[in-house]
Amino acid sequence: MVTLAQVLPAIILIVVIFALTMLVALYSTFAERKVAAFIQDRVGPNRAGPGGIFQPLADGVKFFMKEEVIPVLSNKFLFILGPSIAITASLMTGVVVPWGPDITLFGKTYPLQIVDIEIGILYVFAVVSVGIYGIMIGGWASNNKFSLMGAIRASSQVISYELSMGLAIIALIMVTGTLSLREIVEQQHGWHWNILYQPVGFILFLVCAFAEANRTPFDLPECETELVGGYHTEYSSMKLGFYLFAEYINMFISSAIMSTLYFGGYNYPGMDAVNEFVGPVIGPLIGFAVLFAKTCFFIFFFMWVRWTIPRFRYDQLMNLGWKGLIPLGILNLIATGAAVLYFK
Amino acid sequence: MNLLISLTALGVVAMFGGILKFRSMVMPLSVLGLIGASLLGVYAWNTNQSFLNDMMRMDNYAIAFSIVCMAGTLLTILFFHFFHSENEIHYAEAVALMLFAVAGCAVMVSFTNLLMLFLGIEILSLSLYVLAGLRKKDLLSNESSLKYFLMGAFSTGFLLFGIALLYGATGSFATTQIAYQLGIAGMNGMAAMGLLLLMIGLLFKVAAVPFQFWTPDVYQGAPTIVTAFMATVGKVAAFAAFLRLFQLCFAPSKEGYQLVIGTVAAITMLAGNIMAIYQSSTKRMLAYSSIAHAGYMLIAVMTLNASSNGSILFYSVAYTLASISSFLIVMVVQQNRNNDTADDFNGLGKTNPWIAFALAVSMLSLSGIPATAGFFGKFYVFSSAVSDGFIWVVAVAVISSFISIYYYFRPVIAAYSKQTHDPVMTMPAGTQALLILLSLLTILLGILPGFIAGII
Amino acid sequence: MLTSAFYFIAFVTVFFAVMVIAAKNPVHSVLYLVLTFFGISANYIFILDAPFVGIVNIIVYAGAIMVLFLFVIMLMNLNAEAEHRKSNAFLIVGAFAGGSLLLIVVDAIRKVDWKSVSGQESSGGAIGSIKVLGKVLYTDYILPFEVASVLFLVAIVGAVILARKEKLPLTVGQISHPVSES
Amino acid sequence: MPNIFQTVPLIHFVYLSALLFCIGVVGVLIRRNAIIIFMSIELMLNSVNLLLVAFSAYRQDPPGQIFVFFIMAVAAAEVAVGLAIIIMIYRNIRTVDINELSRLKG
Amino acid sequence: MLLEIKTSATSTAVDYFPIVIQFVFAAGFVATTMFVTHILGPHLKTKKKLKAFESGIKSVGNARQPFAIKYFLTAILFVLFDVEVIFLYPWAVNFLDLGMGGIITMGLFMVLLLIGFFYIIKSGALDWE
Repeated sequence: MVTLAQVLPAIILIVVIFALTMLVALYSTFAERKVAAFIQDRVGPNRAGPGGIFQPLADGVKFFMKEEVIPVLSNKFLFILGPSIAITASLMTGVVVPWGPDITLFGKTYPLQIVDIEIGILYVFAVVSVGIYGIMIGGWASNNKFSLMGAIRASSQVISYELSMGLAIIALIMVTGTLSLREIVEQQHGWHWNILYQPVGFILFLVCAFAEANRTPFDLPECETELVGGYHTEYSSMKLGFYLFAEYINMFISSAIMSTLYFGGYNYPGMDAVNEFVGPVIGPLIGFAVLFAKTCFFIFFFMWVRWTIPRFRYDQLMNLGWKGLIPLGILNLIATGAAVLYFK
Repeated sequence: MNLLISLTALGVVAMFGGILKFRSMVMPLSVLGLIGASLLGVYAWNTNQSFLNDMMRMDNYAIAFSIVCMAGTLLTILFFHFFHSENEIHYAEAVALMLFAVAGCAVMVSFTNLLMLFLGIEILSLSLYVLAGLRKKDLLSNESSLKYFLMGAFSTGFLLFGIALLYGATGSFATTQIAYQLGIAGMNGMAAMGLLLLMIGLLFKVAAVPFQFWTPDVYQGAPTIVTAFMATVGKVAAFAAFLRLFQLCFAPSKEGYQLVIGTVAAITMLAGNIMAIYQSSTKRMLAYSSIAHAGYMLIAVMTLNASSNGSILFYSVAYTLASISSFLIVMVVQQNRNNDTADDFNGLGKTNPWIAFALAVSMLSLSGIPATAGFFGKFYVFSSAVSDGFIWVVAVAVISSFISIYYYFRPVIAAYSKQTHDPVMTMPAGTQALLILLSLLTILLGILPGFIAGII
Repeated sequence: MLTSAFYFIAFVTVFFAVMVIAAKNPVHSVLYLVLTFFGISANYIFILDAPFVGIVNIIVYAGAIMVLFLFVIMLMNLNAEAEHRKSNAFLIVGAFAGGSLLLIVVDAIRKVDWKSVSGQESSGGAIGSIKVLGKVLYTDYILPFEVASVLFLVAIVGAVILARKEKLPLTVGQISHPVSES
Repeated sequence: MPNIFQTVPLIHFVYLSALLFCIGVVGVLIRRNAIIIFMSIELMLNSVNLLLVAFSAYRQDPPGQIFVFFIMAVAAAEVAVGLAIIIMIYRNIRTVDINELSRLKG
Repeated sequence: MLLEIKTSATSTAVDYFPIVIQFVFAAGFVATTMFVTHILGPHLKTKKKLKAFESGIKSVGNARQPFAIKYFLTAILFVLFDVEVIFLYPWAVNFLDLGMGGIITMGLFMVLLLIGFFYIIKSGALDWE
């Protein structure tokens, strides 16, 4: 039996993480514009509030207030289903991320992770692979050539890069011997970050993460020069908002997962000493802040790349995925195997 | 095991013949490889080795049937080479698929774990689905491929559900364990249901009535050489697996289902033979005849006694020899006269006496006339059934054999007694020699059956 | 609680499964089938203690196989009108056949003494975990694993040669003449 | 460890998977669109998976679940080949209705 | 016990339950938001706006047209490789325990996989022109 008392901490954590995710997603849009402005030597949004700090809120309200347009020829139910799947899937990934070390509150110890499952990484993969439906259904239901083309491109791209991502992860698992994100983080205690053992794997993962999130330079599905808006050409109001939000949430979560897998998650050098000094409540919160900082760095990196590197051509993108990254992933796998055997 | 590895390696090599530009090597390599693999099989004779946690066992039964399948494949590849130019698109891939298919056959006939049976069947079937659709722009070939695929996948579902129920009843996929558990606890409802569903799945694969409906279209639509391959190698492997499964797992409780298989066999023979009479296309007629032959072979599965293995082996050899050459002759006729009704065989005895001879021998063998291999094939099967007291099944079998004479003789009579103005048929070099060789083998086995009959 | 969860999941799964074969629009069918797979995975994860199979089921079926189906259907423009329904007679015969098969199976397994079939106490280790399954797979089931790779090779070759374009005229049968593509 | 299996009787899983299997069979029999038929077959395979996992869990016997992986692998291979066939046909005649094929033979 | 440090092995049902909560939460959020926007947003129906957008030109034909075969082939090959990659996970987790036997097993599998991959590349199935 699961009682309310048991579920309550989970619910609280879910709510907190949910709010955090939303906040990060909202402010990522803002940050994106600010970063773009910085790189292009402009000011960026600066009207709403001091330095434009309320801009995302204004955007959010606008999404609520805009007119819904559902094209006549489209399949209405599927048209609404598409963005809903996209955002639901992106919200589901966060549950396996360990946000911080165990925290002690009111004499009881709670982990800062919603679920600790043995196959955490596979769970992430499962959710990501379901997320494709959002794009495909949305693009198809729009009954628009650009949308369909965008959806097809997006899904081809996502599935192609999923393979190399899997290969990168497998090499990592050979080192860690577990799929549980929590255990992976704990193994990286202090300075033993996996990036030291898996540099190639990390680069692979990073590239694939860009492709999976449809970020530049892999944003072919929605490249406005060819496909207007890609799969969300016909979308408006909150449904468009969901697609955009999903992208930012994905960016946030994949940054968090990258930090967790390769950069020690909430670990930082000298954390034992700090923990002893500040106690079991503040210590975990510092850990959380560390993870958050790492995540923010990756989000910044995503944006930096977006405004620096031009977009690929589609054939280049597919060739990179199939003929570049997959062989690289396999080589990395073999090298990792040899190294692990040699050193252990 | 070595046999399996070499077949796979051979398939891999053949697969690259097209894209790495060594097409001309593909046929010789495959022929040599198949002969080599057969020798490896002969070398392993009587060793009775089992491999890797008893997943498969290379006993004499497995080796014998593997060699039969490989011989069938060898012939098919040779004929394929004769009739299809090396430069044809997908030539090398087609050969590779045949080699993979025969690797699947080797798995099917040597399994001692249901998982291996399943994988073997799937390797064979997947290759056949693709081969059936090899003529990509031919609607009949397309249809054949699609129908074969859908029916094959459907029957796989039954097979798997049967395996799952059997696993539920016995707690294992290993044949020894299943037989042991069934021996202790006896057949309960779940095991019986599993057996029934497994049987349905396998009956689908061997095209027995009432699961035969896909056969004519599939066999007719597929490229003729592929049809020959399906009807011989595919069917022999399926029967070998069928019999092996029942020998290994269900032999003690055979009283429970013999009646079912016997009935199916009887209906299959009758229906196959009667339907065959009404076909104008000889290729389609041969498709129905292959259904009828499935019925004869089912008799051996039904009796399930000490002599069934040997009799089904002999039957397989006889059937393979006769079937391949008859399909080949149909192909020659199709190519020369643009059709394959009995009338198109007119005057074959005059224009191409050797082809007519091969036709006559293979048809006689298929109908089971003495002095051909087919006679002893039927003889062994029927006699073991009689000794077990299944007189009625044998009676039906004999009656249907008599029916079959009618349609088997139609092209033969046309070939020898009717006249034609059509020119002499042309065919690729070597075809005729091979066909004659096959006929001689058929006759040889008809005179000296002991050569194969006693070995397993 | 688990029992009621099971009934709920089972009911939902069966409902979606029926919708798969009842839906007119193939895209809807695909989505219902995905939901059915989710239901089955929920059974694996929540009731049968087999989380690895459950997740893999989602990744393979929902994330790969059904995506491919959706791809094909979307790109082929198979709308609802594309299919003419079979006649009612067919429907009845089909439903009758399926129903009788169900009855036969249920009748056969109803009488089984389940104590002899299951009832083994759990040995403590979670058999559905990836670690245990991996060990069993890579020690006892090596041969099937390698054989499966041959199967993949067959599938790769088959898919590549069938799906590629070929510039030849369309024919019906090997002998007859090309017909025009309409 | 709370023994979860005692709560839901095994036979219910057998019923459930038999039901799903039969739905798949009916789907194969009553539909004409090759893709939907194929999907019904996938449903049948999945019901087999469910049955195997249920037996495996109740018996605490891993091979049942191993078999499921192989079924998935085979299903993937089948899907690859099957859809390639369907695409090939679609390219020729622009339909996937299995009865259309028979009609076109003419 | 949910969200407490695990002391002993518990069944997976309890482990995974928060995922259900999360799903309910996310789905609830999505549904509510959708509903609220539907209520709040203005409803002006004009014919032109509801047509499919094609760069301002009148839309032509059905959008759902057959597509390049490359996409199919990519998806088909993805399915095959995805399953092969799935098989790697249980192996990687047990990598050290399996030792040399495991490496040989997987090596053979990988060789066959690479042969297939090589075939695909060489046959030009993935060439995007």
